[in-house]
Amino acid sequence: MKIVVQTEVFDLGAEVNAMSHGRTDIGAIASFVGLARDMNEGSGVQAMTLEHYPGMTEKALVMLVEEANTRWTLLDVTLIHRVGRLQPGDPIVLVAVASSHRGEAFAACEFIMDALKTRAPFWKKEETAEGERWVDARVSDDTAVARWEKIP
Amino acid sequence: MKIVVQTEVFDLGAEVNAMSHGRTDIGAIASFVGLARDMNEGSGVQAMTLEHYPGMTEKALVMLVEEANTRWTLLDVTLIHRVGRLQPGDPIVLVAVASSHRGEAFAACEFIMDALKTRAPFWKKEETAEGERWVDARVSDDTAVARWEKIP
Amino acid sequence: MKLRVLYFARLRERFGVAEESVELAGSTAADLIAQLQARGGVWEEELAPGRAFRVAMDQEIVALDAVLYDNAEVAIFPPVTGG
Amino acid sequence: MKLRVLYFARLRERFGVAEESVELAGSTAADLIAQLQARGGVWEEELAPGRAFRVAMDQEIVALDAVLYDNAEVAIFPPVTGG
Repeated sequence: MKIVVQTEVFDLGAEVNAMSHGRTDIGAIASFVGLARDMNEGSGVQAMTLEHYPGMTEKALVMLVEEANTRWTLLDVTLIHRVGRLQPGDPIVLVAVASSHRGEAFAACEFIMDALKTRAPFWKKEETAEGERWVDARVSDDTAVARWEKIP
Repeated sequence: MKIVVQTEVFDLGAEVNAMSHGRTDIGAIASFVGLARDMNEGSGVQAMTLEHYPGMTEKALVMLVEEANTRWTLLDVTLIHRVGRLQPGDPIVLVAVASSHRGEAFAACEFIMDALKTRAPFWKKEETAEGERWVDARVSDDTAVARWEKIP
Repeated sequence: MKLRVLYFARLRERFGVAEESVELAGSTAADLIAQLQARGGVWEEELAPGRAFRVAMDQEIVALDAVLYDNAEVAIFPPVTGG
Repeated sequence: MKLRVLYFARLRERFGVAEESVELAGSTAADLIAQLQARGGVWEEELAPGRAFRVAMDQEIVALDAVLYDNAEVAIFPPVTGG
């Protein structure tokens, strides 16, 4: 398990290779990269700054991953979230989940992303032509994470 | 859209970077790598050979990806499937899906993998200590792909 | 009609042939299967009712009642196991 | 009791403070919010009933009826928007 908050860019290929290197029991690695877009809520975004709550962030991310580990049989999880100033096109977050079977890898990867969106203390501030604005929490993120409550 | 059947190994990082390079409209890239495992159905696998039906394979893969494109709003899809002889730990298949939003990227990526397992003409032959054996189709793969029938 | 018939994977190995030209008396995929089964031996065994195999015409999976045409490419293979 | 109170993101900017020491008369997170609201101005506005903010104690989200303790680290911030 690797959980990191960093300002530097990450390397999806290197992270996924590190998970599977020297192992022959992994059948599936589902991964996700979230990127900064140039549009949000209908207006142009020139850059964004990600703020977080050091200490709580790491705790919250560990809890999410541990919850995923209790729900599914996983072989490894890597979660990297960037903070600081990012440009459109820059990668923000990486989640990679290794398992014997693809169904569990996909479910856990999507669960971690959905849970992260509502439970990990990160905040985005966007720079637009009209000035800076803090991004509001999305109802769709609450809906996305609520789906997982129904799973036994 | 990039769809390839090849014997060579692929590079997840390079493929995903190629999808997002120079673009600022992609918010999410969900990807999947399937790897050859050293165990299947309870016995050790020393190597495997993947056979396919040249011509039909490419057609079937294009159809799967086009179906995904009609179901979800996608920005790009890369699908690479290897054939030939592979060792445990070797990557077999890569699916990467770019979209503005993560829900669509995840759904389309998992759909393509599930559909590929039952609709694309690939066959695996495993080498075990007891000799060679063709892998039988899994009921769980039929179940996995059948889930997508229910989506409107 | 004359068909180009391909076999893959386990069926290719069991039949000992990857591709052949078949002169079909009937008109459907089921007729072709029946004609191949009539060869006896592994053909009769592997293509028996209840055995899991797939038929593709022009590189698309078809049902057994599919109507074939002259010079069609027909393939017979086990359920797929890729990915 | 004495609390270390942290503010993040939009609330940090609006309040103009990232961290402060607060002497709390009451005992719960709701008491703390009420005491901060009583400062008036942006405090009253941002922490008004119905406004969306979260309270964490010792780096875990808590409900407003959570009982605080001396020297606890309490954080008040907007709903999160990471990922």
